[in-house]
Amino acid sequence: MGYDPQNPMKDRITDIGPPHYEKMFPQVIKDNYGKWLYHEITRPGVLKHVSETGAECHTVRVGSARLISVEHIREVCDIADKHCQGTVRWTTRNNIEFMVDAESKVQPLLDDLASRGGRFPVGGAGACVSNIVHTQGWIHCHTPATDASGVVKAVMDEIFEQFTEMKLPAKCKLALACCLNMCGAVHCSDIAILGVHRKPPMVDHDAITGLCELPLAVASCPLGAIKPSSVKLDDGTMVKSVKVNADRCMFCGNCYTMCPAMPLADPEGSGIAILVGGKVSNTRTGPAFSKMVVPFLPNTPPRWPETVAVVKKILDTWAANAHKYERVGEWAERIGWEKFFEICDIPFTDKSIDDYRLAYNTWRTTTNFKFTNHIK
Amino acid sequence: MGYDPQNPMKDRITDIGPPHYEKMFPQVIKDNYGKWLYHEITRPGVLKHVSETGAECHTVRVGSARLISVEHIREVCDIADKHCQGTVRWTTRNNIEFMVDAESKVQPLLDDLASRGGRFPVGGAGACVSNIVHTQGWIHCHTPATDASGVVKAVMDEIFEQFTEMKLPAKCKLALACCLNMCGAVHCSDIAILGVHRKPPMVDHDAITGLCELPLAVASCPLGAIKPSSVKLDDGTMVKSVKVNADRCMFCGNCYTMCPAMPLADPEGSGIAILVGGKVSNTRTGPAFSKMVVPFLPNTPPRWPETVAVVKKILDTWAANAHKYERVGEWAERIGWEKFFEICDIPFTDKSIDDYRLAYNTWRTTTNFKFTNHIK
Amino acid sequence: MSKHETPLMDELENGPWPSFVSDLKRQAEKSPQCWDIIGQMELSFKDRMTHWKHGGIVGVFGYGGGIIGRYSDVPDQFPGVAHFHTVRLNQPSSKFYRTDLLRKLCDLWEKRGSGMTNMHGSTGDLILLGTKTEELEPLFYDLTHDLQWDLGGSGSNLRTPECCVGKARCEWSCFDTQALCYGLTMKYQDEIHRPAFPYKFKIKFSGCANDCVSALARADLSVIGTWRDNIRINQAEVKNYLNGASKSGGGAIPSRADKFNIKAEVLDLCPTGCMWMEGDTLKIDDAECTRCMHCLNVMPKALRPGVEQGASIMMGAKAPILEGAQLGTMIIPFLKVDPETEFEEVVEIIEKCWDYWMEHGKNRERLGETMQRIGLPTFLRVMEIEPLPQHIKEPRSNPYVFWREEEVEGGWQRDIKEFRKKHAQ
Amino acid sequence: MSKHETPLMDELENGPWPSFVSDLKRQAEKSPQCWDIIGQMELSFKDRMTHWKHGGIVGVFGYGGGIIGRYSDVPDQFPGVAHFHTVRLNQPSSKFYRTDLLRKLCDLWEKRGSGMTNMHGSTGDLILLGTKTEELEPLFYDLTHDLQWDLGGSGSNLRTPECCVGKARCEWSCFDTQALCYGLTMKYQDEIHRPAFPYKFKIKFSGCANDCVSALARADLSVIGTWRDNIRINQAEVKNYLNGASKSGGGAIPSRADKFNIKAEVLDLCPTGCMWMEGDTLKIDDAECTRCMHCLNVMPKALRPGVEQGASIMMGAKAPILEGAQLGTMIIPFLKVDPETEFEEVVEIIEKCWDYWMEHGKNRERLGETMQRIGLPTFLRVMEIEPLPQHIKEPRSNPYVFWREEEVEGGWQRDIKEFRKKHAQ
Amino acid sequence: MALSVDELKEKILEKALKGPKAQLYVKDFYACDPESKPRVIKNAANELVKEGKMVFWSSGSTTMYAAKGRAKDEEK
Ligand code: SRM
Ligand code: SRM
Ligand code: SRM
Ligand code: SRM
Ligand code: SF4
Ligand code: SF4
Ligand code: SF4
Ligand code: SF4
Ligand code: SF4
Ligand code: SF4
Ligand code: SF4
Ligand code: SF4
Repeated sequence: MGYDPQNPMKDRITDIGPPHYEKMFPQVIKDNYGKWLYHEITRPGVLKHVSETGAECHTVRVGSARLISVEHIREVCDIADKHCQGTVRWTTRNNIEFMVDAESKVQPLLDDLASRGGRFPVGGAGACVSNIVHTQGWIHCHTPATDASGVVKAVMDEIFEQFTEMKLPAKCKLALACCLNMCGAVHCSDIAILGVHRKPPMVDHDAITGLCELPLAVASCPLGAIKPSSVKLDDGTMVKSVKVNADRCMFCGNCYTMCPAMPLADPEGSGIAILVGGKVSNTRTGPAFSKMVVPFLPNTPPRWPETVAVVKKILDTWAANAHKYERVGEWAERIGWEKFFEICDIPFTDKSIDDYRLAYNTWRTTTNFKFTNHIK
Repeated sequence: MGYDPQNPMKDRITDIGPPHYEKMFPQVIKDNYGKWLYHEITRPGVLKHVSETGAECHTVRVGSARLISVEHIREVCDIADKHCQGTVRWTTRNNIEFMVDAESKVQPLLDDLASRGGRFPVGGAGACVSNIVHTQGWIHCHTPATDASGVVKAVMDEIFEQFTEMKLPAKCKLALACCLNMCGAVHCSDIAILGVHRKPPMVDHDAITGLCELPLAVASCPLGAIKPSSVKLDDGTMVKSVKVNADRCMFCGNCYTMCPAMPLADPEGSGIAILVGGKVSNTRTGPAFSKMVVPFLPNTPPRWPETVAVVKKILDTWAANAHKYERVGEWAERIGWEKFFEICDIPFTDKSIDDYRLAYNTWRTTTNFKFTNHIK
Repeated sequence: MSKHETPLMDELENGPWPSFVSDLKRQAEKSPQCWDIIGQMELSFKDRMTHWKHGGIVGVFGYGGGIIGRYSDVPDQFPGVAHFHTVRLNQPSSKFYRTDLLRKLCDLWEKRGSGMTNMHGSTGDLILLGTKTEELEPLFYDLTHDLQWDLGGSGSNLRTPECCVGKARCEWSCFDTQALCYGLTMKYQDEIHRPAFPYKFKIKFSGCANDCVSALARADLSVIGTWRDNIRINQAEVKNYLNGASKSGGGAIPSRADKFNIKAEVLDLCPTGCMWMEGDTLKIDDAECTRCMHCLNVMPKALRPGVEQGASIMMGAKAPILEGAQLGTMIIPFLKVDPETEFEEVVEIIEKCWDYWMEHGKNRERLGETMQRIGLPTFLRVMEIEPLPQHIKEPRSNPYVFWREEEVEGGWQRDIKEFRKKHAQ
Repeated sequence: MSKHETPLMDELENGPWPSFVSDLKRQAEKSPQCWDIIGQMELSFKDRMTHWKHGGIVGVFGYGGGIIGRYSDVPDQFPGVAHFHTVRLNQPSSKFYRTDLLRKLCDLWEKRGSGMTNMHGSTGDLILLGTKTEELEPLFYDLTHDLQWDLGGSGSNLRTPECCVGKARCEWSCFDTQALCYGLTMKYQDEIHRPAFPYKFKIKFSGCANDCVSALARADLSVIGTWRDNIRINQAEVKNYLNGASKSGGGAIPSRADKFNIKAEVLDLCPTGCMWMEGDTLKIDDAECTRCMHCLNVMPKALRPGVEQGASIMMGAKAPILEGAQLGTMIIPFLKVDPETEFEEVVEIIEKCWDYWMEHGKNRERLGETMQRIGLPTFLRVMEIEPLPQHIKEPRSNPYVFWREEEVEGGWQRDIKEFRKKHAQ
Repeated sequence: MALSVDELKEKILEKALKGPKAQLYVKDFYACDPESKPRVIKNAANELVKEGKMVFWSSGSTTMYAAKGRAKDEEK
């Protein structure tokens, strides 16, 4: 049986959706669905949920590279079979959760995980840095300005103990997106690493008509920087193409999304910006956008030391100075952004001053400010 | 001597500027310029400033209609001559200040003022409503949507004791502007009364070419609602004129400012909006814009009872509920605008929801809100 | 497909965080094309650039979503990844898995693809990373027949809905996130698999205002649990926090846990200041509470959401391309979410919104951008929702009200000649 | 010019607030045209509409400002106000007057105009309200010759600068508001009297952040006093507040003055939380203070501004027409304001800004609108001011940076053919 | 009167085959019958895909329609 290329429609099944969630539940989850009373974090990476039935669910959270092989998944399954009656889950930040229904089962599970050559670091709960939400980068996408998995590995290696321990004032949510499309919640993260281009698109006149619809390319530019134009190719033929007014370009890459003949990535032009102070939860204050504090750092694989250093510096400065429960953005707002730049030792540039739409709302319209080393 | 119409340039003096301020100073002001140490408000409307020299300046502040006659000014001069060595000043809110250099001179001054048939109410200092900053209205301007002096008189009569006493939690700054040009600080006042139009301009085709430059009229509209158009007059002649796309009009009146042939005022269409919660000082929080809470109240001269009632209701509700030092806007922000509408008993309408530029910033982007009687 | 020299990649096998490079190498033993993944990545590390090209029309027959086409721009050097399409599988709600199913999937993907995955994609899909065009149909066949598992969304489709762990393992969930997520996923299979809209549309569900699925940042429509009565207080447990028997935040912030200070940690941080102590009894003025979750988070044993539970519906969140990012805007402050009625109320709102957006949204205009373009008052009118102060953070500060003719006494038609009788030119 | 029936106007003679109607009637005894003012106002009250028309070109010879022309649209009914132009006199700084000067002005205005005034106009001018075209030149002659007094601004001119009472009678003024206001007024007589700009330009001066002249809301350029060292604390006076000998706010809020609570009234309301008590000694961490004035306002006897005084310069405030209102934006956080150097530093900033705006501002575009159009980074570049975090409330949240070619390594010129060698189509 | 599904499909296909644009947004088909609701038009277009007469073209983020053979196709 199986798929028959001669008869592709035979027995075709469509629109059946995903497996039903209930069938996937561990028994203790099924039995206590909607009955949970409270939780505790008994040690880093280990949650204990207690039900009104008295039942307990102990969750061991484990870091994951997200980009994982089926071999790795099979190993996860081995662990789950051994300790968790064949069930496991992934979190919304790409960590793996092993759940057991009794306190006594926790230590054997932890021991097992620890025995597996560092492939299953326990952590990511409570006041810590959890996994870095990230995207494809050079492993799969066509528009990235930086890599994803590589940068994440470099950063997580450096701040590893912030994952395995709970030494921070609050949760700190890190995210990476490899281009301005910002697949993920980079725009609302405590610390965000963002791939940015800085050179306007080239136009591949030889290929453009074959690769894309010109009107779509023209329409794609939010700033009207792309105009139709006739171009003479090397062989003398005139073709319809487009031209880019580089001075109006803000390097958003939307043209390349719509038209493969307009690449913008560049070894020197593309790199990383750092944004901080976003959040999504409604705790105390509502959700907030991350704000750009470093407009550009170079792409320096395999370890991106400049990026790693800035992230660590911000993390450490926040950790040392914030109040309990205070997210990065709440802290920066409390001390004032001018102080943030000063104590994080981040040079201030005009790139952090908004000049896009709604920009006026971010300008300082009060005489209230703190003197910092910026003022001579 | 004097002006000679035959010889207008003779002895002409220009660009001499205003009288020098120093020559206008009372002696105690001159002597203690820059030396003031502190002040007290010894009773409503009476300030006492103490200098490092030990000198004292006692200021009695007096309400004024702003629209005043030279006869009234002469009376002011009489008082100043009698008590203040011939000096007097006006405040930035159009109150009159009589200054004396000794405590003993205050009571005689107050007695004199009280004897003048209510023309010189003492007050307007400390936690009170001071004079209402306002504009021309029907007494002088060509674009008003409501009157100024009349409305101010009606409101001040009603809340008079908030001027003569200090019973509020903080200062409350009222302002009125008779059209969207907002001459004054209506856009940043605790409670603002604003004249608004609601009918698009008529076009006086008979007169337009004589009265204004058509391209200026067309360019004046920020929303491009005015287009050139040819029109046939009653006598059959075709003239160049303009037409207004009423659906795009937001009644700003800018066209009328530029072109007298496009009047918008209307007995039913024009009236009053109430805005609240603005401030200018940087105390605690920075300056803030007033926000529109009542989009329209009718013009009902001579006493504008609807407007007076809303202003009084807001003032009383704030006075009863705010913390000490809390300006109207600080209070509304603290309790939440949904509560503001509820406890001030002001119907909420979609007109309070911004749909102009930067509008998105005013939408609620958090799940944090209070349940009020608005939610069924 | 041979092993390449990859010194830069190899560097990333060092360090404590799990190494995707080591993992790739392990998989390469079974799936040799993984050597070419590593090889092309190495080249990208050297060139500091991606080596992938656009995708185009690849997909499974009849579906407009679920597959992202991808081709190498250096296929001669790395033939193993000349084609490298991804397959988005619709994850089970909340991402619980049984290992038997997962193992079947592993086998299938080793057979039909690179053996590499993302667990999970940012939208929530289980992503199978990299296969050839000719493998797509057989893969799909086996997936649907053997695993009873379907693809998720991509393109101008409804994207795979996603929810937080909710009632499955959280004490705060105010509605059944899985049931709603699954219910709508099944109801809208057509919209997920075939393009229906001017652009992508994302729906996410969080059981409470902590928003563990980041819906408010990422979903065109988000459903966020809340309650409308009073926080349930267990005063005995309050005392346990006061006397140190229970740890604040369930022990989440041990480094700063000297002694629990209810004033500093709860009362003073409550954004509305609606909590106070009377002796060691905690009082809450619930009418002032905005249900921000802070106090429940700090004292999970003592405080629980009220019993009259439901959800707020927010619309229009998205990433910055192109007008700038938007957070979800409040559209329905409170709604019961009732599985009994097959979530009728939610469905009605979704479809009313789609109907309008399908007709009036511009190409590649996200819902939030449409809302910005037409304005919130108009959007509410379209949605037949009464304007509420809860829709806004603050009232407008500009005076530019677009009155409609029917709202103004006497309408807009006036006679300039009549006017001139009273007002000379 | 006869008395009219004015029942509506007459109503406004009732009530405790000074009645402009009674005042008009009093003046009418000497200036009969006031009857026509009352008459036309009565008609406006009846019609619920203004009866004034645009002004046009009236003015005094050689001046482009200072007079606002005005004509009645019912001149036959009210011939006394057929012409009704206003004259804006440049007020003395801070609006102190000697009565001898005022009396002269009263006499002059009774002779040459309606006898009605506004003390003062919203910009700060002393406004003489209503006269005929033929009176303007004689009035101007007498004004300049007999009173040595000149007109203020209107139109696309520099408008009459205005300042708070400042050092004349306030303990908080951090620079000499009158001296600067008067100095610039004299320096820029030409700009005040003759149009110079794309649109009006307003300058206002407040001695401290209380901003008693509302500069931050209304002035294209505002100068607001501040200091950069430490608040001066008189600890003995602090104790007097604590023990009730001194009243908070100098007694400004007697209704809520039970007992002074320094924690609730000062420490907790300090926006930066930089104040605390050590016993009954008040401490301030001045590095964290934003000089918002709250604590000084509450304890005027105990706290004074620091001694290293100067001002912040903010630009671009304006009313909403047309892009929406703007508050002043921080341009220079701190500047010494030095009368010795004839305010050189301030003058330099003003003129740099004018130079740019005169060249690049569009017609009828206020400075703030120009700033919005070109963006703050560009404006700072034009002004040759180093970008500072003090210029913003918060950094940008969108990622749309307009890099300039010279800032990017290797520039923007690239060769697609070279690119294609490494990246096949 | 709105067109029947078959009439609609015919018009859509004609536009996809002969129109100036090779790739179209679903919105571009709305003009084929102003009387039909967007959902109806979308369903008709999707049916043409099922019948193999049209194909989906997807950038990953954006989906368009093309008559079979007219799309910008990498593998051609
Ligand atoms: C497992 C997970 C839900 C899921 O469906 O997978 C989850 C689970 C819990 N979250 Fe969460 N959150 C999860 C992602 C999130 C996210 C989304 C994200 O990280 O992208 C958020 C919003 C992010 C933001 O605000 O930027 C989130 C904001 C919170 C908060 C609010 C924290 C705050 O200070 O604002 C709490 C409350 C708390 O921590 O006190 C919370 C609390 C919790 C609790 C305590 C809920 C409970 O009673 O079980 C769970 C354990 C917390 C912990 O790990 O410390 N959860 N939580 C997610 C784990 C991700 C991970 O692997 O690290
Ligand atoms: C006389 C005057 C200055 C002038 O040059 O004419 C003045 C004088 C004083 N102001 Fe003012 N302010 C004057 C207009 C203003 C304005 C502008 C306005 O009203 O249009 C403001 C900003 C308005 C705003 O924020 O919306 C203003 C905001 C303040 C504040 C901040 C109040 C706050 O709570 O935000 C203070 C401090 C205070 O009251 O504690 C203050 C304090 C003072 C002090 C105490 C300063 C001093 O030590 O002498 C003076 C007496 C206050 C009083 O009357 O209670 N003054 N003050 C103005 C009197 C106007 C009047 O007749 O009512
Ligand atoms: C695979 C994934 C990243 C990942 O590694 O996890 C992804 C990958 C792509 N996204 Fe995304 N997006 C992914 C989740 C997101 C999210 C997060 C979410 O859905 O919660 C966002 C932000 C939320 C939002 O939708 O606004 C997101 C915002 C974008 C955007 C910007 C859209 C906007 O309106 O602002 C684009 C660009 C576009 O649509 O043209 C985009 C476009 C793309 C494209 C299709 C590239 C393109 O320009 O056409 C990427 C294909 C990469 C590839 O090679 O596979 N992707 N994208 C995520 C989907 C996996 C999954 O199905 O689970
Ligand atoms: C007389 C005065 C109102 C008053 O009763 O006090 C006034 C009266 C007029 N203003 Fe004003 N403005 C007056 C201060 C203001 C202020 C307050 C200020 O200067 O501090 C503002 C707000 C601040 C600002 O400039 O933004 C103000 C903002 C406007 C505007 C809106 C300008 C804008 O850019 O937003 C206009 C409309 C325009 O310029 O086209 C305007 C226009 C006008 C005109 C000339 C009417 C017009 O459309 O041409 C008014 C003439 C009235 C008349 O019959 O005399 N007036 N105008 C004030 C000047 C008196 C004086 O010189 O002391
Ligand atoms: S963020 Fe950009 S580069 Fe990265 S996966 Fe998304 S679309 Fe691709
Ligand atoms: S990168 Fe963005 S701004 Fe630049 S040309 Fe392309 S679409 Fe336009
Ligand atoms: S607010 Fe409008 S109507 Fe009133 S004086 Fe100013 S311009 Fe004239
Ligand atoms: S009132 Fe304003 S919006 Fe209306 S036509 Fe005139 S200029 Fe345009
Ligand atoms: S969003 Fe709320 S209900 Fe859902 S997992 Fe997070 S804390 Fe629990
Ligand atoms: S949920 Fe938030 S607002 Fe409500 S009582 Fe708790 S902390 Fe206060
Ligand atoms: S602004 Fe400051 S210095 Fe000027 S009068 Fe007001 S309080 Fe005094
Ligand atoms: S001036 Fe304001 S910020 Fe500074 S100490 Fe006083 S209250 Fe605090």
